[in-house]
This record gives sequence, structure tokens and C-alpha cells, in this order.
Amino acid sequence: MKAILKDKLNLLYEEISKKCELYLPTKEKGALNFKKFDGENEVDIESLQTVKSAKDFFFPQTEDMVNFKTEGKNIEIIDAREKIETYVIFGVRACDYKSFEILDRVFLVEPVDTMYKNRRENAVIFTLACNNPHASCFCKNFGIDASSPKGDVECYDVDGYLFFNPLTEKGAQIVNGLTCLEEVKGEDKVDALKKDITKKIEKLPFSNLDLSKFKGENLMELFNRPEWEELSEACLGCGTCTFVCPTCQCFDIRDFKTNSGIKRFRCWDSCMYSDFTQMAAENPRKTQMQRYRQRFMHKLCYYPSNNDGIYSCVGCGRCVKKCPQSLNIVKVIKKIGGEKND
Amino acid sequence: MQRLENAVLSKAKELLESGKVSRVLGWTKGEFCYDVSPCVFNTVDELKNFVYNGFCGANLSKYLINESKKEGKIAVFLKPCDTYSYNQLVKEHRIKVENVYAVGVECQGKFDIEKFYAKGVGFVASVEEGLTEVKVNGETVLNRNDVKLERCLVCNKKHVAGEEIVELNEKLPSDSDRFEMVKKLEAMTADERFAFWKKELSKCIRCNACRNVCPACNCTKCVFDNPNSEVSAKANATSFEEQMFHIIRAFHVAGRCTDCGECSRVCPQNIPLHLLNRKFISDIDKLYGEYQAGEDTTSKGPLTSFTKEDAEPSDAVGGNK
Amino acid sequence: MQKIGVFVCWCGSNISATVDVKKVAEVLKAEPGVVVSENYQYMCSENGQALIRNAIKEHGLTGVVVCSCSPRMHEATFRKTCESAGINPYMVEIANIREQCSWIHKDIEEATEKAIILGRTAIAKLKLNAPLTAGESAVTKRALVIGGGIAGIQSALDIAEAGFEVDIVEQSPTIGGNMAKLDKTFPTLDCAACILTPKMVDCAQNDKIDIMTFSEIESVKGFVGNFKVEIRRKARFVNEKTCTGCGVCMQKCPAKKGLNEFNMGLNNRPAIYIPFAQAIPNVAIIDPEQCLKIKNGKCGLCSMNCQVNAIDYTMKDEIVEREYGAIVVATGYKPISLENFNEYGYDTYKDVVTSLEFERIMNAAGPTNGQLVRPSDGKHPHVITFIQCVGSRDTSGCGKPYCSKICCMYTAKHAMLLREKYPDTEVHVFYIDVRTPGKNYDEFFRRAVEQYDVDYIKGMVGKVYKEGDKLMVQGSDLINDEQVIIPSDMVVLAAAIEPNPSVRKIATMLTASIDTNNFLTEAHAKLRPVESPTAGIFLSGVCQGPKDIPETVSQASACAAKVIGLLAKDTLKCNACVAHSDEMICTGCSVCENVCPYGAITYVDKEFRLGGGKTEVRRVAQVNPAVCQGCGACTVTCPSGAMDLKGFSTKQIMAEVDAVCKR
Amino acid sequence: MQEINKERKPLIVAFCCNWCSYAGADLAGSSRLSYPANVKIIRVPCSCRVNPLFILKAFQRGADGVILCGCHPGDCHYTTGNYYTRRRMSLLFSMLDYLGIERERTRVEWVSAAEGAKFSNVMNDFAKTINELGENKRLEDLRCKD
Amino acid sequence: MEKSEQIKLIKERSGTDAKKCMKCGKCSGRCPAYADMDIKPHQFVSYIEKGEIDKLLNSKSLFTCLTCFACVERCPRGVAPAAIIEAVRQEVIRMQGENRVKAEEIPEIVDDKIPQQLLVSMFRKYNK
Repeated sequence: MKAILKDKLNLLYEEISKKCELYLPTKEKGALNFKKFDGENEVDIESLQTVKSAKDFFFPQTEDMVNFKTEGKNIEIIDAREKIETYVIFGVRACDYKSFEILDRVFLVEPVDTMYKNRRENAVIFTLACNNPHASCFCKNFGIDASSPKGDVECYDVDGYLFFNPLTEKGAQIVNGLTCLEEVKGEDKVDALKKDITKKIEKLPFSNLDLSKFKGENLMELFNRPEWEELSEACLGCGTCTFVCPTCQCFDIRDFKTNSGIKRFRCWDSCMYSDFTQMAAENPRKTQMQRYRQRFMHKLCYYPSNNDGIYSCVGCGRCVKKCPQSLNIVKVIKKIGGEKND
Repeated sequence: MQRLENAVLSKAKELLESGKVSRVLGWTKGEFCYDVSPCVFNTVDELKNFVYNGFCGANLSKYLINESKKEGKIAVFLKPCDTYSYNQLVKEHRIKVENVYAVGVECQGKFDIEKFYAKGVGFVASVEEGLTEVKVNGETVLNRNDVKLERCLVCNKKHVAGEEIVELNEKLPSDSDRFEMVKKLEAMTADERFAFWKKELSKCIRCNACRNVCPACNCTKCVFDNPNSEVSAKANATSFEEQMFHIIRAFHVAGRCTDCGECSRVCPQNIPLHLLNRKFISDIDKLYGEYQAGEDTTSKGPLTSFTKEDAEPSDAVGGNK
Repeated sequence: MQKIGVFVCWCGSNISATVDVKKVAEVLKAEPGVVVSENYQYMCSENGQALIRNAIKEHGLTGVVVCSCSPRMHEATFRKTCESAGINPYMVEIANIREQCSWIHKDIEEATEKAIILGRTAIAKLKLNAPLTAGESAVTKRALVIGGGIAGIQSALDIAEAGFEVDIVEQSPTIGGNMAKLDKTFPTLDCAACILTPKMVDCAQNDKIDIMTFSEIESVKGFVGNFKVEIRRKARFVNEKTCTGCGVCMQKCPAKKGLNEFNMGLNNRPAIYIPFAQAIPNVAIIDPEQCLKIKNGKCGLCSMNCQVNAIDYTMKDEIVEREYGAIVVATGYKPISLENFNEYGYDTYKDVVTSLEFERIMNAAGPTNGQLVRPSDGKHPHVITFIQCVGSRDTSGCGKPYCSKICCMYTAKHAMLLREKYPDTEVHVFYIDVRTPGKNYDEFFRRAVEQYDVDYIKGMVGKVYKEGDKLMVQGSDLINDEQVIIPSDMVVLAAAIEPNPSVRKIATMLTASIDTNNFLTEAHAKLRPVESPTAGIFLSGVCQGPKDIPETVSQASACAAKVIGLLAKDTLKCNACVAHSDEMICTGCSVCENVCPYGAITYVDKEFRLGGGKTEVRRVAQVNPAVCQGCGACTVTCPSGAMDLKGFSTKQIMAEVDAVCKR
Repeated sequence: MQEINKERKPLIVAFCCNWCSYAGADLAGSSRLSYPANVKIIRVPCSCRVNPLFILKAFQRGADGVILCGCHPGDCHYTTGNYYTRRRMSLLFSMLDYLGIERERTRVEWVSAAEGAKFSNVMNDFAKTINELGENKRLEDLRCKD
Repeated sequence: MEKSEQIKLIKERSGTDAKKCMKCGKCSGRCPAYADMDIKPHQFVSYIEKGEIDKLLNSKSLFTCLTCFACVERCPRGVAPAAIIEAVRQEVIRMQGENRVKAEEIPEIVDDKIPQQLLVSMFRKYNK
């Protein structure tokens, strides 16, 4: 297998970044996020998870769509979409990779979102198996195998080496072109690691949730469950869960007045916000309970109903960790998911 | 600390049973010991899920804005720092006091789960709390100060509101200076400060957790959500918007911020937002005399009062060149 | 979409010499929303205004931008022009291209560019203008004067003279105030009573004036032109209407231990008493603390002897509510308490007295019937020492930081009167400075020195102590560079004066601002000295700052003139650019109320529909447009931006910022 | 027009209260006391009308310096407005400084209606300071500079 | 040391603002040691403001002042003449760099009018 000694990883990063832009989990001011490699990154591939998910690459928090240049009474329209070159995202975890599939079902169906498509097609994704899953992880429930994280190239951190397992042609192309890699016998070690990971995941407290109730046919019953009130009681209506979530895909389109005209851009929005979906100046979901219910019903019921039963959750556990008041999707699943949860 | 939980729980029971209150605002169990959530309990039966431990860090006072509008009296358990927020909200007529029965609860500092992880504890199944030490998962003994939230390390707040107090031990005082980091920043060069804040603020994902949790940020509609304000935005499109959001937010709560530290506790990106508020507090203390927001329910705030001898803006600027 | 007309003025060559006015007009014509853009030599001339009027009619303009001189100059002119052509006067914006452009720049290109930007800025603002209408409110044609001293009396008389009804509310049982206690007045040395009591009688006899003595202000609501005031008429236990002031009760009353307030407590009075012979109203009052009947039910002698049955021991306080258009504050002063000045021995030695006490001692109607005797032993004093600035100009915290203004003159008066009446006395005056600005004042003081041989010693007294029969006054003589000790028989302290303590409560009720010394603040130190910043509140006399009698009277009359000017109007036109609160956003947090200098903001609980048939009651701010002056302090204090200012709205100012920054 | 715009001159936004400072600016004008053309005045009723948002907004839009002028303390037309301004701006400027933004870019000056000369001096001096500092880079919004 | 420097130091040490003096003379009016002073309390305030440092340094009053603080207590302007005297005294002592008071000299100075307290405080202050 192609591999590199872990203490030589910087060589790898440098070599990739010479060929194309490289993004990797970087620690800055106490928070781990994907950052472009500039030679000075404090790269951290041991920690399990970035704060913001990897969806940002295809669906960034803000994105210009079109510019209007005004002069006197004239208006000129300028396409703001950029041309994207091939780039590498390094260190994506299995759950985040799975989230791309969920997002693809939204952005790549007709009418295709060209901005998303542009970024998605040009990305080469190096995934990373999860050596130490956390108690808040529950990816197993969604058919995700954190020991084989998929993507263009799977990476395994074992025995002081990082092993590479290219899965696609464009992945192989990059890996084979890297001179800093050496050939190391590591299949056994990787297999052992995979088994270990699988064992660890099996033991996680949320690995066997009962999602059986979340079916289209139960929609009305679930919608009307009285438990929503107490589940949402402490919700502050902030957007933390939404913005760290790898599958949340809502956005707002806004205009910004520049000194020479107008920039039309889109930015993430959150269904938890009271000013989400302003219809005739009003959000149809007036209470926080309704908004809270919307978010989880969408993930667990509406989305799967329209997408062959695939849930719009990947069990990454970010909302579990980051909710200021410790509300989260697991509590929702346990409360109204199915009998086996009790 | 189990004793404290029992004391709080029996107080809740007593209040509900006696009919003194019709609801209790407290905490409900989560999946683990550390993921507790604020919760309103309507009956004694519901109290079976009641919990009170070192992870009950959230400030409950803001919930009272809505809860006190409802029919009947509600009891609420407030840590010392919460009582300041409570007073400030009462001062601003946001809480109907006649509908609230406030109970102060002893606090020896609340936990930051991240600090347990940083201490090498991968999973926190149980925490036995002592005054100065905690025992995790029945084996690892940690210094309580090492796992406390930052705000709790510098806290010397007392109960300033509440009909009664549930307290088994006297609060251990802190001798740390809460302005230490502010002073450090002030001592830096402007370039260093700029670099510091640029990095910190660039992490901001504008999730509004800091704003929505803040008891002082209780506007019906925030300027940043109001399309008529000319500054509304749902995301920081540029670093300017990161700066503006946080400067204006700190300015809007200046003189009203009780330094409860919730903003920093909830920030998913660990931005030390309290350092902005503390800068204002420190400036106010220096320029206009020491002022602790929420210490009472009547005094005028430092930005809604003045003296004729106030310092000029040119003299008042703090920080090195 | 607005239809905007732009009118660029040349101002002869004042603007056109450095600004290419034609280019400005041309460029601005291309701005969105602009339908016509003209330039003309003198836009403010009749022809220029006609040009604007015609354009408004021809193009159906909704708003007008005039690029001309400062809005402080001709904004009003162009507003009228537009109003006469049928558009709202507030749909006018001025771009100041003269004072702030053509006059200060030399380079034509640069000045022209700036003029264009200023024009664009005005257009940007105008696009967000909304037609404004100044509200009107009716005026209650009645004035309230709080305080019945010389200030209040003079104001009331002047207002009544103009034909308006006035109520005087006085907290003590008689009007007259401090002046009634004075013996003579400087610099003419005429008798205070002789000039004051006729005015008091005038008040009583004037059918436009209603005097409410022994009364206090309970609450004030409303705003300029429309105040609602509750007045507490305290029980005096004597029916004011029936009492004839015969005085029999005073003679019969067995409880004679009450301190005579009018004589500064230097002698006693009965429990039922008339404060002094010329009191107005000339009606008795019972001091319930002293009255045996009220205290323990035994006595009733006064009632038995009253021929008109005026006495009512069960009388209770009564609240009357009245409406006023204007309120005059004339609460006056009192000498400060001297507890912080034990070096002068005021509390220790009976023969150390304050100047006001000395007035009573010198007064023929006073406790000694005008005989100069020492309070301690009734002997005639030979050496009398005056100490000035007792508690005035004191920044140590014991006294008052300001100069009490009247002490120099009355001390000279006392000294002179003493030497005149008792040539055998020796008079010393310790002074720091002698301040005598005023007509004939310095001459008066010099007379005391030159004609009456009063010994003025430059220096302050360090202590007063007793040795035998004498009060030893030890002080500095800075001119002779020595420490002197003057054995005296009496010492008179010129105590500082301070505003009447009741003024704090009154100021709060009136939302009138007050300074750190409890003097009421005037609307402008130079230009509006008799008005409070709170509309409809006027200041008369010492409540605004230390004053002597002539100054007090002139201020009282000035104050009355202002009140008359207000009451003469049937309605008040309000400022159109006022704050207003967006009730959908307002949280009712009350921070705006704290910074409003006019008390224009109140809070109401209002019901709002939430949808789904639900409603919510919220506390929200409301601005009284009749009171708001439009400073905008509230708008910045309001964190949610619910508070905004018409004519200078947040959006408008932001649009201006955008426009000036556009390159 | 386009030609003039090419060379980027520093831009100064001056908020002036209607009663003192705006009148002071008028007096500077009628006394022909010049100051740079890149000083642009915005009239507000009172310095206390100036919201920190306006100041930030000005920087966002490309201003390089913002100056706030009001009546001298004690002379406010509305009696107390400038006292609030003084506190608000002291805190705001201190905060900007704390964030590493050049403190010289913001200023408060008290200019009375009689101080035309002071107005012009202040503006000249401030413009000089801003010229020396150069373009505002720390509180800028690149979207506005396109 | 420069004179101006010295005056600045004395002012700083005294912690009092001589400019606040309104020249009323109340300090000297109250001073119990007035008769024995060549420079009077109010003059200390005036001299320090006028920069007459030499006169002050050579004044006999420095050591006749009882430090009773009557002048401080009585000053209506919050000026503290005694503090200025004390500061000048300190200056003199520091300039001398030696013991101002020696134990063996005490009998010569002492007369029966000097309060014991003064002796003790004098010794504490003027002896190194």
C-alpha cells in the first residue's frame, strides 16, 4: 500500500499543495476547522471532527451569485460564478462524506445547482477512518461504516504511518503522482484497525437507535406528538445545530448594496430562526416548537419520504456536542423514534 | 454534591406540593450526566427527571421572560451569576416578578465538558463533586478548578435576588482577576491585537448562539434580524461583518451585561466573546466608577447616565499603540 | 417611486465661481428618481422659487433637492415654497454646496465633484423622506406657580395681570417666603415688609389668583399646555374661609411652647397661630404636634373662643386636581445647616447666629421687638463680628462649591444698620473677597467702610471660642500678615444658601433637570435662562441659582412673560421631527426613558395579535410628540432600533453615509 | 468624473450636530477657512443621534476616518445629548482600539457655532492624520471597494 | 536637582493641588503655631505655587508646624497646607541625608511646652 510516515506528513501536504489547492483540518485559536494549506497550518488529523462540517466546500456559508452594476439609471448584470480548478480536501470523516450524497440529492437534481456542481465535481476527497469514535457518534444507525470512509482516497492512520487506499480514478491519479509516498506492506494492519474501529463503534452508547417509527406513513402521527413541546422547551432558536450540521442545506438569497451596485449572494439560513421563510413578511412557523419540529421532521421523515428512505442525518454528533442547551437529534429519536429506544 | 441535588429537588417538590408555585424551572436529565437541559416541571411526578449537578451551567433567567408571562407562579433555581441577570431583566421590565418565585442555589463553579476531554477523560460517565476536587467515573480525581468554565474561575458573585437560598456550603472565593486577559490584550501592540481578534472572529459562523443565550440580548427583534435596520445579515460575508456583529452586540449590552459568561460557554467555535464584554466593563469601571450590572433593580446604567466631568473620548481609549 | 426635482443655485457667483453648477445639474439629472434638474442664479429669489413651484406642478414632483447655501439659512424658505406648491414641506432636502463647498474650495473640478456628491447625498436622503405633519395640542389657559416667595408672587401677579388664571401653591401656611423675614433691603435700605406686603395683598385680592398655602404638589402628569397636577392641601385644622384672623385663639391657647418658625425659632408661639401679622392668608393654623386637643383630646379652648366656629380638629388632608398649561417653579432657598462648621461654634454658643436670625433680631416685629440684644443673656452687644462665606465656595464637601451671591451685600447692610442704629458698637467683618457687582452695590459697600467705619478684615476665621463673657474670634488678617483674635459679643455667620429641599421631589415629578447642587437647570445658560429644558416648565428666582431680590424679581417677570407667551396661544405647534417607537419591536425595557431630557417617553401595556387567535400583552414605549424635541438620544440607547427619529431616521442617515462614501 | 475617481483619496465622514458644529462649519465657510474636500459632512440634530452603527457603516462603505462634532459639554441644545455621546464614543473608540483598529481614525470634537476657525483647524488636522494613516484596511468591507 | 523638578516632586508628594486655594487664609486663622512661624500655612500654599522653593526650604516653620492638621481640617477648598509643609520637610530631610535629630541633642531642644507626642513623632521622622 502507498503510505507515508506520519512525521513526514508535511512533505505530503506540501507536495499536494504545489499541484492544487489543499484543505485540511487545522487547529486555530482552539477550534478545528478545514483551512487552506499555507505551510503554517497547525494540522490535526487525530482529533475526530472539525467544528464546521465539510459541506462548506460545495455549499459555502456565503456565495456570490450575480452582481448588478449601476450607473445613473443603467444596470449591468454580471455573472459572479467563479471558475473552479481541481482541489483536494483532506481528512474528511465517513459521516461527512456520507453527507455529500444527501446534499447531492438536493443540489444535483434538476434544476441542477451549478455553483454546487462546479465545486463538487472538482473536489478530490481524501477520507480518514475514525480511530477513536466519540460517545456522541451514532453514524452506524445510518449505514455508515467509519472504518471504511469511502471517498476518492481512503486514509488509515495506523502504526506510525498513514496508508492510502485510492477508490476512484481521480483519487488514484493524485496518489500515484505523489513522490513522497512509499510502498509499505500494511494491509494486515489496516484490516486490524478496521476491526478495532468496528468493535469500538458497536460499543458506543448511541450505536443502536430505533428509527423504525420515522416513516412517511407515520408523518401525521409524528407531527402531532405532544412530546415536541418538552423536547423544544429549552431551545434558544439559535442556528448552531444547523450551521454545524453536514446535511442542513437551507439558504437565503440576499442583496448587498456595494458602492457600484448590488451583489446578490446566498447564505446559509436556519429553520430554527424566527425570520426563516419570510412569507408575506411572516414566518409560517410562529413558535419555536414548530421550528424545532420542522428541523427534525425534515431530517427524519420528510427527506427520507422523498429520497428512498435515506435519512438526512449522518450521526456525526456535532449537534449533540454543540447545542448550548444540550438538545439534539438523539433525544428526539429516543423520545419518538421507536419502542426499542426505551 | 448529591446532597445539593437532593436539597434542590426537595425544595422543588415542596414548592409544587404546597401550591406556592404552579411550575418549576429547573433541569432535566439527559442521556449522560453532562447533557442536562433546562426544563419546566408542571407536576411533582414530572420531577422524577429533575437533575441538579455541576453541568447545570446554563443561565435560566432569560427563560423567565416568557415563562413569567404565563398564568401562575413559576419557581426558578438561580445560581449567583443568574441572579444578576435576573435583576437586570427585572430592571428592564422584562420579567413579571409577581409571577416568579426565585430560589438561589449554591454554586461552586460549573463544569466545561471540553476540559474533561482535555484532561484525557474520553468519556464522562459520572462525576462525584467535591468542593475542590471531582472524581470522574469513580476513579480519576481532578482539581475542580481544572474542569470549571472560565467564567467560574474568576467568579465572586453573590446571590443578589431570590426569596430564599439553597446552600449547603459557603461559596469558595476566587482570587483570580477577571480582567487579566483584557489587560494582557491591552498591553499588546495594536497589530498584535488586530491579529488576535482577526483570527478569533474569523471563526465566527454567525450561528447567533451567543446572542440568543444572552440574557441582555432580549430584543423582540434584533437589529441584525431586522431588514429595516440596514445591517441585517444572516452570515458574515466579510471580516467586516464579523467585526461589526460582535462590536455592536457588545455595545448594545454594554452597561447591561452582567458578565454571566454564557456567550463564551455556548460558542461552538470557542471564541472568547466575554473578552469583548469585559473590556466594556473594565472601561466603565475605570471611567465612570465601578458598576456591576444586575446588582440591583433600580440604578441607571452607565450609558444612560453621565457626569459633567466625564473623560473625553480622546483620553478614554485603552490599550497600547 | 419618487419624482424628484433638483435645483442648483448659483448664489450669484458665490457658488458658481468654484462649482460648475451646470455640470452638477446635468450629472444629478441622471440619478435614478430625478425627473428634472435645473440651475438658476438665485434660487431663493421670487423668480427662483417660482421656478421650483412650476417644476413641481409641471412634473408632478414628490420631492425637491435644492443645492444651495446652508439649510440653516434657507431650508425654511424652500419648505414654504414647496408647501405653497402643494407638496409636504418635509419633502425638501438641502445640499449645502456654498458654506461647505464653494466657499472653502478653490479647485473647480474638486469643488464640482464634491457638490455632486453632496447633491447625491441629499437625493439619497430625500428618497427616504416621508411627509411629516407637526402635531398640535390645545393649551390649558391656567398657570401653576410652585412657591409663594417674592419670585412666585411676582410671576403670579404678572401672569394674572395679563388676564390668565394662576394658582400659587405654597408649602408653608403663608406666602411671603424668605423676603418677608428680612428687615431692610440693600442697597436702598428700605423696609422689606413695606415693599413685599402690598404685593402679597395684591395676590390675595386678585380674582385671577388662587392661593393655596400649606399645600404641596402630589403628582404631575401631562406635558406642555396640558399638565394635570394633584395638589395636597394639608390639614390646617382651621377653616380658611371662615377664619377672620382675629387672633383671639392665639391668646387663649395654653400650649405656647412651639418654636416660632417665622422668627427662625428664636422665640415661641402658641399651638394655634398666625405666622406673622401680615400673613396671607391671614388665617390661623394649628400645629398638631403642639395642640393639646389633637394630642390627647383635652383642651379645645380655641374652638370655644372662636366666634366663627372656624376650628375643626378632625380636618384631613385633601387632594385637589387642577389642569395647567404652564408651571413656574419658584421654590426658593434656605440657609444651609451649619452642622459641618463647628469651628464657628454655632451649635455651642447662643450668641453665634446666622444672618437670617440676625435679620429677625434687628426687625421691629422680631423676637426682640427690634432691640439689639444677645440671645444668651439679653445684654446689648458692643463688639459684633461678621464672618462671610460660611459654607460658600467650599469644595471640601462640608459646604457648597458655589458663591451664594447675596452674603457680601447683606453683611454690608447689617454692618451699616448696626453702626447707624447703635454708634457705640464696633463691627468687624472677615471676608475672602467682597463681591459687589450690581447697580450702586459697590458704592453701598464702600459706604459701610468709609462712612460707617466698619472694620473689614481680609482673611478667614479659624475658630471661635469662649473666654469669659467674650466670644474670641481667631482669624487671619492677610493684609497685615498676622493672626488676629477679636473678643466679640456676638458673631454673625453669613451662611450659604441652598435650594429648598422640596425641589428635588418636584423636579422629579416635573422631569425638569437638576444640577449637582439641586439648582434647576435652565434650557440654555445664556439664551433661555428662565425656561427648563422640559417644555412648559419655567424657572423663577433662586431655584435656578443664587440671586438677590432685584434679580429675582426681574427673572420672575421674565418667567411670567414666557408663560404669558405660551398661554396666549390656543394651540401649540409641535416639532415634526420627533422620535417614535416601533411597537412591534419595542421591548419596553425603559432605557430610552432614562436618557430623554424631556420626559417625553411613557410606557403602556398593549395587546398584540400573535396569529391563531392568540394575543400577547407587551409593555411598549410611546413618545409624546408634543414634548419630544427630537434630539435622538433615545434612538441610540435603544438596542433593538425600535426607537427612530422622524426626519433623521436611521435609514436616512445610513443612506447619506452610503452616498458620501460612494466614489 | 471617472478620471477624478481614479486616484484614491482618503475619505472622511464628519457627523455634525445641527446647532453647534454644523453652524460652526457654516461659519468656517462664510469665513472662507478651507479644509480638504474629502471631508463630507452629515447633519444630525444632536451628536447623540449618532449610532455606533453609522460609524461602522461609514468605515464599511470606504471611509478612512470618522469624526463626530457636537456642542461643547454643557452647551448641548438638548442639554444632555453630548454627555451621552461622550460616554458612548469613549467606549466605542476604546473597543475599536482593543480590536486593533487604529484609534486615530475616529475622533470626537466639540465645536461651537462660533468656532469656525476651530472647525477648519480640526478638519485640517484630522485630514492630515488620516492621510498619514493611509487607507483604512482594518475595518474595511472589500465588497464596497470593487 | 532642578528647582522646578523639586517643586514638582514636593507637589506630588503632598498630593494636594495648591491651585485650588482661594486665598481666604482660614488655615492661618486656625493655626495654633502661627506665632512661631516665619512662613505661615497660607504662605506655604502660595509659595509653592509661585515656585519660591528656597524660602520654603529655609523656613523655620517646617519644624514649628505641629502637624495638627487643623489647617487641613478647616480648608474650605480641600487644600492641605500641612501636607505641603510635610512634603517640604521631607525634602529638607532627604537633602540633608543625615539624622536631623540625634538622641543626644534632645535635652537641648526639650522644654516643658513641647508635647511628648511631638517628640515621638519627630524622632520617628527625623531619625534614620
